[in-house]
Amino acid sequence: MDELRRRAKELLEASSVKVVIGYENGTDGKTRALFIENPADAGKLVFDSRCIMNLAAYITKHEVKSKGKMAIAATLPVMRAIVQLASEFQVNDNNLLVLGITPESKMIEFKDLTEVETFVHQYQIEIDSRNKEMLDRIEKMTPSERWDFWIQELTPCFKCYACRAACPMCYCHRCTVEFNQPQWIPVPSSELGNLEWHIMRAIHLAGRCVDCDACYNACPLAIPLNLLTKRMLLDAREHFGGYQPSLKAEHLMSTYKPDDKENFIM
Amino acid sequence: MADFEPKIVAFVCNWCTYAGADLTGTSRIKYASNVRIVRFPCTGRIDYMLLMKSFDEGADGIIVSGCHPNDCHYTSGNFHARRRWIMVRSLCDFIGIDIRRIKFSWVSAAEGAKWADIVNTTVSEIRELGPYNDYKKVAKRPLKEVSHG
Amino acid sequence: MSKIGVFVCHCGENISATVDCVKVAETAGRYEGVTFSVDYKYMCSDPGQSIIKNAIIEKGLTGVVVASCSPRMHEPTFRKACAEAGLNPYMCEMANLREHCSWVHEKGEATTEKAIDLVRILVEKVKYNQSLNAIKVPVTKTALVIGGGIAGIQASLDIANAGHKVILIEKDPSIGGHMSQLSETFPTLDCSQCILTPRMVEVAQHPNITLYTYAELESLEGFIGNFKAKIRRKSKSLDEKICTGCGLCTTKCPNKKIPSEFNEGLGTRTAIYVPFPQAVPNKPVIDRIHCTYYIKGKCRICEKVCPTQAIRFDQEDQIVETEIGAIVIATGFAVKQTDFFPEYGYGKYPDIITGLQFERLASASGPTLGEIRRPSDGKIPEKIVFLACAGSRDEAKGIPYCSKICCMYIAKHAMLYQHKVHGGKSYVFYMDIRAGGKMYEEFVRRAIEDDGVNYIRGRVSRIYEKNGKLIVKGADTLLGGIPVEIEADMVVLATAGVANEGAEELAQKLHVSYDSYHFFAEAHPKLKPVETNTAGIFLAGACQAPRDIPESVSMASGAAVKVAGLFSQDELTREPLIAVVNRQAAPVYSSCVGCFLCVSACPYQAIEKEEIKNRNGEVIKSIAKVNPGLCQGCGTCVAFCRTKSIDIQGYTHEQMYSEVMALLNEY
Amino acid sequence: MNIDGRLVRKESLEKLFKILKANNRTIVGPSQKNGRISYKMVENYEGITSEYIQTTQSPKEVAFPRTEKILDYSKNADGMTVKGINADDIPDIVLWGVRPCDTMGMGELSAIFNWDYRDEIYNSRSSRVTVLGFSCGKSDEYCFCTSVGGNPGNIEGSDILFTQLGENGDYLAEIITEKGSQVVSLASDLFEKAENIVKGKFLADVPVRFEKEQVRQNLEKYFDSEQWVAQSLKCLGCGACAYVCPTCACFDIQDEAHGKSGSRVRCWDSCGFSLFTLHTSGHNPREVQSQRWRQRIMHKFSYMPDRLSVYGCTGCGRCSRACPADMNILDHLISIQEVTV
Repeated sequence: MDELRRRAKELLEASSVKVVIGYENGTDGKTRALFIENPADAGKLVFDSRCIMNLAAYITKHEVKSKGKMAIAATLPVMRAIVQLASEFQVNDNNLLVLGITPESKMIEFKDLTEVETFVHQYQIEIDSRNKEMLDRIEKMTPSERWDFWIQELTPCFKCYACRAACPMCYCHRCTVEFNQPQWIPVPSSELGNLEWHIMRAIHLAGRCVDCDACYNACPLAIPLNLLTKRMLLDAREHFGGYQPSLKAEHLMSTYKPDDKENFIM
Repeated sequence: MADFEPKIVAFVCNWCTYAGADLTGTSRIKYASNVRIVRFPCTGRIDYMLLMKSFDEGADGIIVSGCHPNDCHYTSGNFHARRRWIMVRSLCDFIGIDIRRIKFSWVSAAEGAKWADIVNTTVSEIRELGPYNDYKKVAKRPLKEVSHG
Repeated sequence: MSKIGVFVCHCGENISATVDCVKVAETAGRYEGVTFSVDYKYMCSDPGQSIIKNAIIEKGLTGVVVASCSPRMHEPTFRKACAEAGLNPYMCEMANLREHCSWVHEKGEATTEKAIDLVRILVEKVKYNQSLNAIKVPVTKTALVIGGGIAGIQASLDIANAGHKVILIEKDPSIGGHMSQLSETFPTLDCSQCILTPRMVEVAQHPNITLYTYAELESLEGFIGNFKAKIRRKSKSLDEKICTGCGLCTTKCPNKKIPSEFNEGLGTRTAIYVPFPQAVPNKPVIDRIHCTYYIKGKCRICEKVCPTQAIRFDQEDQIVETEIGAIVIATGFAVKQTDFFPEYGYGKYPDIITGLQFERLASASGPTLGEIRRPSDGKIPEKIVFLACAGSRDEAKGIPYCSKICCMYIAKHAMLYQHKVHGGKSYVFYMDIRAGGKMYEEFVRRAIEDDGVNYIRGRVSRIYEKNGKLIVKGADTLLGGIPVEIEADMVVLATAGVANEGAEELAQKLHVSYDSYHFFAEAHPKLKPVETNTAGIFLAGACQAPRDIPESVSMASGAAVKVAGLFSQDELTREPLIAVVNRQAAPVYSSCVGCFLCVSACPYQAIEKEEIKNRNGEVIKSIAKVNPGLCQGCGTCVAFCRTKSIDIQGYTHEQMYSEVMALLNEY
Repeated sequence: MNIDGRLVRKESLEKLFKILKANNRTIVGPSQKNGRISYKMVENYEGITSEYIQTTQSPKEVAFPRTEKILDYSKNADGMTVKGINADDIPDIVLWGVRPCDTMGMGELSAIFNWDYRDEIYNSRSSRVTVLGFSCGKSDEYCFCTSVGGNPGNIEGSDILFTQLGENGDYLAEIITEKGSQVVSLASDLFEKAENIVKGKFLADVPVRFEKEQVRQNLEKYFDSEQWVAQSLKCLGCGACAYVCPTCACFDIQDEAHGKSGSRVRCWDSCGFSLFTLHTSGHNPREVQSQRWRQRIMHKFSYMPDRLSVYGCTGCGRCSRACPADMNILDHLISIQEVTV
């Protein structure tokens, strides 16, 4: 943490970056995002296990990006998101410096995003046991039990789109839900509108989701919507050998293999 | 359920399955009249959202069909589509959407008989399954007006 | 507000026999936005088209739905009619009441209901149609002809004579194809070589034709008028410019026992060889598979004897990249070999041969110099049996179709045998004699009546060898199926004509369709027999289905005319059914967020990056842009784009959405 | 005003619930799912939770549902048939377990729906609601009702206000309105006579953190402050704050069409969304998040008191609790009060 504060201060003093994105203490024992532009504020930076918000959601935000070059304190899920964003041309070495925080809480300053990519490739995305159990439980249900389960789980959703806002991969300026010629997704928060919104969201994250759980953590109603993306992650593994964020502009769902296997096409 | 006539929507590509269905016609092969074909340039163009919309509006079954692998008029539209179908179908299954009601097939321009067969099989299977009430209930459920439950 | 006209066609009785066309038109007339609705006997006829044109003019229609046959049949017809009446052609849609409804369902209410639905779907779609203008693209006026048989030769000459450049590629060392192997041709019995070789020479000498023999297509990209082909010129191990074609090397080559492909294995050739004396180009190639030097690293005799030092052992394959505007596929066919037939000995009896082998025996330039001698011992066969439909018309063999040319060439073979072997006895087992063609039936009658060929209607169940004779066991179905057994000296199987090995792979390279037998598929069996489904690629000859020489030549000339027609314009108008990235006013510019995932999804590399700059030249935003010249309109990017920023003209989000809505809802 | 105070035994709450159900009242109360508490229709007393300082969602849905059908239409040969909402179809609701900040919020919400236009559907709904308020015995660091004119035992907006007399204690029921008396009349046995109960000492201690009038005055000069940018930088632009807020009333009208027929629906909307003010032309008067954040604060602390004479904030603290980025509105209001422009 001291290392992080020191480096943040140096970078700002030297004007190497214009803003450092990190965590500070927030309300009720939580931490929240901090944007430091003044070197004197570097002392506000904190880092510990409470820092679970995916800060990569900010690096595509116009208001943050427009400040100039950013440095970001990035945990593993944040780094994964950064690599994925770089492959989608949303950030690059010119506008982002990554102060990586390893799973052992060590800070590594990466020279460039290629180094970040190499670093994240050392770690497989693993689904934690609690969620795995949930997935197993749902899969063991009959299709109509699954249907009832999801209708019940998704019905409380009031479409505040906090999941979308917190997701680093949801950086589109106009989301499909806002596309109204035609209105693909019913606007109302209704059983149907909610169902389709969450299906659409999951599919748009297929092959892109870094499994950071930002969506679930952001949901004011604690809807287990991250199970959908987790399932897609496992599907990608099962059918296509999986994926991990990579700087290559070739993505799981924008490419194909002529011998992709399926057993349902007649 | 004896007099239940399922509504089947077919999303097909112009070059293979649409042409194949034309051949079914030129060959005068008869098939169930429950299906309505919507023509797309390519299976690659078929948006999964249209599948959702079909169920929203009351379809009981859906057929999605295009060129066999390697035969795509556009080289690889069907390969992209296939990858998408694998993922979408699996997600639908996970959510509990009745994936038995979504039939995927490759029907070439030469397979007029296969098209008739696909339609007939789908119609009889869906007839067996009955109307897709689970989805219809959700789609047409009157908007709950007091605090959602 | 839309003013849509609905025009319901009876198609004679093709539609009206099972669909109540009057009711369809009446119902459609009540839909919101439909201001004119009518049914008529033949919408595609002149008076039918006039009804449409008049309605457009008089009623001020903004959209037209023609409910008739498949749009794959008549969409251009009706769009053109609309355009002539001043309506943008892309405001016209077709509901497929014939192929997708009246022909596939029984007469009844449900069929009419479906017809009504189909019309409504298109009415709702057409409300969202937009006026589109054709896209102009330049045309490269060079044609690529693939295959140097008679079809490829004819197509090349016709295109070249029309004043356009042609690149003709042939996978073998010489052009000529199967026709060059034939002895005489039906129904005139003139010598195949005599009529073919002058054309082969003409090809070689034509200033507009570039001939690459021993060459194959490596890859193809692009689209009509603008293809880019890579051609692999396989190494001939020879400098063709220096080689004089003296043939000394071929006489000195020590490796002389290689079965000759040209002679269908009935003769031999050397490792450095010219396939046949009249070959074009008449220069040898080294067959590296059989050449002693390439196998053992020693020999090089040809190099030593070559008076001009033309041999190049280290020559590599050469890739020629070229831009072309159109392609004629004329890759021909293959015949099944005798080993395909277990009932006829799996190819183990040398005296059971194919029709093509018989051609070589009968040919004056063949291994027996035109004498009919059996391969096993060189004896002249006293009894010969010809079997028609060897494999053809046999569902069990996977070849249910008729190979078409066999009836005629068997009559020819039997006739040639009778002319050459006086006193010989010939028998033909046949299922039906199919001799449709000018002078064809007369030709067959001549064989039977003048030359005494014994025609037996029936199939041969088995052939086996006994005491040096081939015992042919069959039945005569005209005599009530009595068994027939012939002790023959030789048997000729008219084996089925099939697609070339590798036809499927070539079709995939060219992005053209093929049928279940792997013959290339024509765009329409009647009206577009030489076109493929891929614009700018045409078919000639037996690569599309078994064809005889006059048919192959006609198809070739037909394809050539299509190419010449295409090349008659400097610019080509293309259908504007392509993808477009939306653009909006500043400061949004586009809803595209520039993730460029579509770039890797596009099969045509048609999507590029566009930078939007402010007045100072600074980049404000990078968004995707579709190159209208490259986009083929598959729409893969459209379904892929998360922000729905790409749409495809003719199949837009709104159009497809409204079709689905119309399909499932009451209007 | 002399308020009728009665004693309600702890055990009697369940009896009251059952009597209300037996009298065909629809009861909407705090119900827990996934660890979050929202107001839902409850059938059994066990479905009601009482373990909360504040619910996740506000009770505003009883009068202003997130999704509300306004009319049905169908087209036919003669034109169009439109069927509006029949007020008689709206059920009488007993809203159970509402905190005093929320009961006050219902008044603020009503002020919005009755300002320049009397919203009939809203009024029909709200007039059919009987509010059973529950005073706060506990608070947390998000609470600031006392800074915006409320207090943990505020009777404003309740028809009956229950105050628990110590942990596990019985309740003081203050019968405030005629609607409240009607409830009592259904179960008069349960409302025992109470003598001289002072509820004050049983209420949570919520310190006053800022002076709302000062905030309002500062805001008048604060419109172009740089602080909006600094405050809103971490805002992600979702609608969580607006959707949990008891007084946010923005909505969007949508037509759900299915061929010839369809419905017109009112759906919640949020000024935090970037597209909230996007014009068809592409112009967006609130182009950046700081302008949207400013709107939210200005609306509640400047425009509403100016025009409606009420503040648009009840100090419930829900927006801060729900915010995925931990934007704490209290912190921001304090800094606005402290700023010297």
